[in-house]
Amino acid sequence: MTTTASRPASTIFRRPRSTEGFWSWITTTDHKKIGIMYGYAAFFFFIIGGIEALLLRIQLAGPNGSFLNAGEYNAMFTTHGVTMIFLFVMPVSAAFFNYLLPLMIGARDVAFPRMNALSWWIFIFGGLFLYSVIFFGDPTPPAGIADSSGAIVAGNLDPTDATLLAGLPDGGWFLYQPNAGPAYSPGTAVDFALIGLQILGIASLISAINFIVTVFNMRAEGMRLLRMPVFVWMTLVVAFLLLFSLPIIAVALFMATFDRQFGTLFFQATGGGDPVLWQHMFWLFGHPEVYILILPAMGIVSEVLPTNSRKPLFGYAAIVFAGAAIAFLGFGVWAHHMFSSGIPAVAQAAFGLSTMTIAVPTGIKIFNWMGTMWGGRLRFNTAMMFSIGFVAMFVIGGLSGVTHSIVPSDWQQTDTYYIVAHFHYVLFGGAIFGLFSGIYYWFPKITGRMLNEKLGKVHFWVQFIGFNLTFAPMHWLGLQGMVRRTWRYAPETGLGPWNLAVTIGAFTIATGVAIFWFNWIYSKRKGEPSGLDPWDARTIEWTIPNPTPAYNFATPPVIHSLDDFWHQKYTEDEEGRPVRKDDADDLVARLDHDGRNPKSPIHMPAPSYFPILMALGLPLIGYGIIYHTTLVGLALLFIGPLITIGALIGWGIEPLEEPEEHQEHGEGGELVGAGAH
Amino acid sequence: MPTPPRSTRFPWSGRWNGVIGASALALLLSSCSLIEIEDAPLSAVEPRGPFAEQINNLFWPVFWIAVVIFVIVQGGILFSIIAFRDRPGRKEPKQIHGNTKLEITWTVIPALILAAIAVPTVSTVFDLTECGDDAMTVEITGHQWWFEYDYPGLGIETANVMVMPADQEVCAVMTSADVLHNYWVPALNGKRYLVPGQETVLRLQADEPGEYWGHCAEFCGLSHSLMRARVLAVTDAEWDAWVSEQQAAATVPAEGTPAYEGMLLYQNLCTTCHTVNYGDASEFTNIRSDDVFRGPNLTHFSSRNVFAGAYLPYEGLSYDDALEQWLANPPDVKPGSFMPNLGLTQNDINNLTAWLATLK
Amino acid sequence: MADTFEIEEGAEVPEHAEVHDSHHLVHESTGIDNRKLGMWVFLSSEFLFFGAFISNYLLYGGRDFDSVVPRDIYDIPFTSISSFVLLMSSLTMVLAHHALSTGDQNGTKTWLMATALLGSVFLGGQVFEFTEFIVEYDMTLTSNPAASAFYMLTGFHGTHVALGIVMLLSLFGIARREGGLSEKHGMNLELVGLYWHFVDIIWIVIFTLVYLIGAA
Amino acid sequence: MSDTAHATSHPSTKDYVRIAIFLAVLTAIEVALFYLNEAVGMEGWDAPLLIGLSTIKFVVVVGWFMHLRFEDSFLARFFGAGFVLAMALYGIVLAVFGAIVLFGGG
Ligand code: HEA
Ligand code: HEA
Ligand code: HEC
Ligand code: CUA
Ligand SMILES: [Cu+2]
Repeated sequence: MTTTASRPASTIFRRPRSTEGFWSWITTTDHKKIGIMYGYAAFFFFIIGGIEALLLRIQLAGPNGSFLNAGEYNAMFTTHGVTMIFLFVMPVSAAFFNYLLPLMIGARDVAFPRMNALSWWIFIFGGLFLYSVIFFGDPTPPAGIADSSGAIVAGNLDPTDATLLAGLPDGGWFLYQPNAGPAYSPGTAVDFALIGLQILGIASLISAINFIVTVFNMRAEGMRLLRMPVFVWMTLVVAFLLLFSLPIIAVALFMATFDRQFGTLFFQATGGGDPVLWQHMFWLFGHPEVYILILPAMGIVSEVLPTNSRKPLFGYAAIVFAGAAIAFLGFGVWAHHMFSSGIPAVAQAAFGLSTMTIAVPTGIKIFNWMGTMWGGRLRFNTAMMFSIGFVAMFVIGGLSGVTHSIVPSDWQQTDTYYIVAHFHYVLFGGAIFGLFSGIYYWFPKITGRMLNEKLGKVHFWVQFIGFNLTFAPMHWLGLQGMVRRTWRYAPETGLGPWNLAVTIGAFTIATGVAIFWFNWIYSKRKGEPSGLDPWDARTIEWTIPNPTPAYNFATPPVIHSLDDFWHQKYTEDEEGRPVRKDDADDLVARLDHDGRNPKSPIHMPAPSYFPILMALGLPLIGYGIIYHTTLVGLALLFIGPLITIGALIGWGIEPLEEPEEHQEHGEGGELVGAGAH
Repeated sequence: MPTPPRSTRFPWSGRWNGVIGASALALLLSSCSLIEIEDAPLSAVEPRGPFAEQINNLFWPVFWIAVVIFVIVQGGILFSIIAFRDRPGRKEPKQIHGNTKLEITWTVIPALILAAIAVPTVSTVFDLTECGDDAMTVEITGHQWWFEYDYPGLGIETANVMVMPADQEVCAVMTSADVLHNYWVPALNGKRYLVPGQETVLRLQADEPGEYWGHCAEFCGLSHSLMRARVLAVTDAEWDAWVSEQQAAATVPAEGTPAYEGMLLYQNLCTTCHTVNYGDASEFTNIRSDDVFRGPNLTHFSSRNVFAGAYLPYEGLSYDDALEQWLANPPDVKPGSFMPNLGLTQNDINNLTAWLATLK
Repeated sequence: MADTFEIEEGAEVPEHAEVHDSHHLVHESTGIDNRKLGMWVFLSSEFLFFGAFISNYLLYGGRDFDSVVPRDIYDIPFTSISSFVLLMSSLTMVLAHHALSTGDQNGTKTWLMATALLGSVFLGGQVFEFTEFIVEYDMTLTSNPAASAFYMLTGFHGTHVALGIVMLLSLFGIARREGGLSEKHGMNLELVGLYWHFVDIIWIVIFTLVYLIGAA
Repeated sequence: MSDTAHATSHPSTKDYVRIAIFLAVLTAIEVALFYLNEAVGMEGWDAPLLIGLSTIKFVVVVGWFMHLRFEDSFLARFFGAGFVLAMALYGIVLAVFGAIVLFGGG
């Protein structure tokens, strides 16, 4: 069935046809395949980011550790932060968005399937670009002061310290200037980070546009906005957050790149630039970004909790509006990351207050989730346990967040492990617990098999205990004065014992994650087949067979209510308790059969070569910018755009199967793609 | 294909999950009581001056409010887990979609709590941002990776250890010579950035004489973790003595002694970066102000008990050993240090340490 | 088995496949064309993009530096003219769109070309301005943050204009082929138009804030 | 502009030309204001005027040339959101810097 890759040049503009095998993945425009690729890539980077974290923890297990050298340590926490945020949590969320969004709104694909493939390829090339610093980076040691020509005029580093790991970007995930500027971070490591993030940003911007249009335009008949699952709402909110915050970081990254490459002076105090401007621009993006990381998980939890409590979501509308409110307020609090940077007192007070207000909508969500569980009939499958873990752990992180918003307290806390504790509680205890919940919940949707529940529960408990052992002590480490990003701490500080506990905790988490991986590999082959509706679920993605057929819905669904599938299966008795309809089992069986046997041919967006080609140009341009002073660099600055623009043209004139279908599908025209900077 | 309720399909019943969950949370809660911060010189919750005190007094009430909220939320979750778990015979739940009154309650109550917290927050912010009128000014300059202290008016320039009178406010006026740094002496106040090209201020005051630890808190490059600080609060009498000691010039060691040899070596090798003041009249005096090639002022080096960014010596390494190691290969001791390995012989080092000891 | 569905003509057709109902799923819930909605969404994010550059200029543009700053050397008459040119290109753009919607292929071609030309004149003006600033006044990208901010802002705007010209020319190319621009291309033309006008309104803001007010 | 005010009927070629003339006139007034300020010194009065004029230009281009007036108000809300958000955020940033140089900076 696999059609082959090598086709005569004359037919290059015919669209590829493979539906299986390697080329089908390369050329796919199917949102499900794209989602799966996002998922695998993300977990690949999770291992990398996790191993980086473990290295950090080995170094810090005791005072004056000597497992890593300082350069390696600095590179490790930087790449750990960047990897976990941009290459793990964001792409896992993207995996869920891609896979589930069309299914949940009853669509056959997203609004612009080719653009969807394009953002996936840009994402993966961006991630690989970032790490390719190992192969293509200039091995100059990351220390010293460079003059305007880049020559190091002061500073010393033992050449043996310039190791592979030390050659990765350092400077922290927010790359504060001027430390990450041309003078104080000579070499190319930081350039790879800046341009890598720029590329990743383009990917996210494109998918944000795609998802917004998809949600607004591709809903099935009857799927009104307030009938959409909360997960879809959160997808929409996140897309808006991305849409409005990415351009800001794009500009900041351009400015920093120009500072480093072309000698501008935006953030370089020596030339009259203002380092604080970078902080504003970074956090204008950076704070919305943290809600970009958490809201998808909140959406997942809002699906899992009701299903496994066998109750509708308590306060659906409130949860939706609270999500939107968090996003909106989230744009107005960025300077809480800069409370000690010397901004005026009025501004500090104002940002302190605005930060506090976010606790209100977040609280609304928490209490509504509790209300959902209250009086329910809770089934503790692994997905549910992770969701409950999410609620419990996120609250801890949220509350420590509120103690940061007390500005003077933050003057003590900022840049200590107290902050590190806060953000791991919200990111790991929050985002990652939520995402794992989603994986256990939707694994059957993707593979048709259940993840093993026994292993799942062991995974949960090992990870839960390891998580608290790792990150709870960080609160007191921070209050005891352990500053963050510290390669060593003095024995006299009394920080040793708790740090050891943290390190043990980190390895406990790793064990948990390893169990998860085993479970994944095992269950993918040997897991119990799931059938159509393993959770007795509420939403319409469970009305189609598992694994999802390529065309999603054999017949277009028509939606009559929120939690449509549930209402197909259940009525309520006088007391308001659900009663399974007599024909519910028949219904499920029929859906399963019909879903696998469409009554008519279905036209799906065809695969295309051009997304991957177009994406390929970007990293080449990136290398070109970094090495623009060399011949190869100049050549790449020419070749990169050539490939991208060439692919763009190909994209434009690629034949569509049926002309009128072009309109119907609303395929991404070349111009929309070109507009993205 | 009917779907059986989950709990009958998987052996781990809900009860066990509840029990494990409860004990894990209990463990977590009880570990809160373990915050005993003895022997933690950098502790941020053991204030030793009015400003840190004020922050502390703001932090703990908020902390306890947070604990109460924490208990309520976790309690609610635990209760649900235990009371509403699926067990044989449990009826399907009523399908409740929400409750407006509850909704309003849990919107308004948090808002009120926050409003209550907000008031003291704002007033403390304004209290602590501007220095008092009779504060003594000390200029702090951040360098990769050490702090320089200048006492304008007193003509004193020192590094790593800031000496100040106890019970007297110091207004730290700060800037940076290179990248961002962040000055933090937890017992005396919160942090403030040192920004190149800009000035920031921080109020510092210690109630009692004593030695207080500090640290650079903003990542500032390779040896950020070794950029530390000390504040020495002293009695008024000790302060006066210290000032006159620091204002005095160093004395040239007797010719022929190792210290004299050391001084000559210094004149040869070290004056590109360091300053030693032997008095205006002395040919041995050298003053540097270049920011790139700038090391600490060594005129009163031996009056300080720590050096190299207050990193050396540390527990387990004596002062003398630390100094020898430092002179032998600074970047090895402190990665990236801008003081280069000058290829000194053991003899040179001995002479230099002898000389440094004369710089009281 | 689960994967039997048709991709294209010639592929295997599942047994019970009879009726052709592919059109039901893909509709626009809002009634707005996907691509048009996408373009507007994209443009709304561009406000944040240009806003960052503009405020960057507003921050640095007023500061004093040792070297020449843009506000001292603006050539207001010259820039006024090129602003006028860009403004008029919006007119020709809308006329091109109008012509196509009335079926006037020749008009479409003419106005498209006119728009591209006016855009090029504007770009040429910018090149001239940059050259003058660099050669006459020795104000380069790296002179000071105000100069950097100026070149970055106007440069990125210019890049947008250049991209627009490329799109206009490719539309022109398609229009010259047999059959001209079809109904289907109407949407393409409209999208390019939206983009073009947007770039124009950004210039309206730049001209006022950066040049007229900034130089005062 | 009154003759184009019927939201349902799209403008004609003539209308477009008239709009363009209107825009050109506004631009001319802007430039004139600039020189007036140079000559007599308007003590900060010119900036709000200039901003007002360019806002009108902005609205006219968006409303008529970009057809926003004739589209679903849905689109206008999107577009407005981006614009307002940008104004608010960057306004705050500049205010925090104490550096809104709009009114006679330097
Ligand atoms: C998922 C990501 C995520 C989330 C959701 C949050 C949520 C919050 N964050 Fe956090 N934050 C980060 C990720 C996140 N943060 C990261 C990564 C950093 C560090 C970046 C770096 O420096 O590297 C950071 C840093 C950070 C700082 C800067 C600290 C510093 O560097 O000095 C501050 C300061 O105010 C802060 C505050 C908050 C607040 C108030 C919330 C609120 O949204 C929390 C709201 C939730 C609750 C409050 C709990 C539930 C509510 C109730 C039960 C209702 C009742 C409650 C009350 C009345 C209080 N965060
Ligand atoms: C989603 C985001 C995320 C996640 C999941 C994590 C996960 C972890 N993080 Fe964190 N972290 C950040 C985001 C995140 N982090 C950010 C943004 C920073 C700030 C960076 C900066 O300052 O710039 C930071 C900083 C940071 C620090 C502070 C460094 C410093 O300031 O000096 C520390 C220190 O302990 C740490 C530890 C950990 C640990 C132990 C985990 C663990 O939970 C990791 C667990 C995962 C694994 C262990 C991998 C998978 C396991 C296997 C594959 C098993 C098999 C393999 C082996 C056993 C080898 N992180
Ligand atoms: C190229 C510049 C340079 C030269 C040459 C140099 N130093 Fe240094 N020195 C420094 C810097 C920079 C530091 C601070 C390093 C740090 O703490 O990170 C320093 C720190 C020191 C200290 C610790 C001071 C303190 O209070 O922390 C001593 C002692 C010292 N140098 C002695 C010497 C001697 C002796 C020589 C010559 C043999 C010498 N230095 C040559 C730059 C230099
Ligand atoms: Cu200085 Cu960190
Ligand atoms: Cu934040």
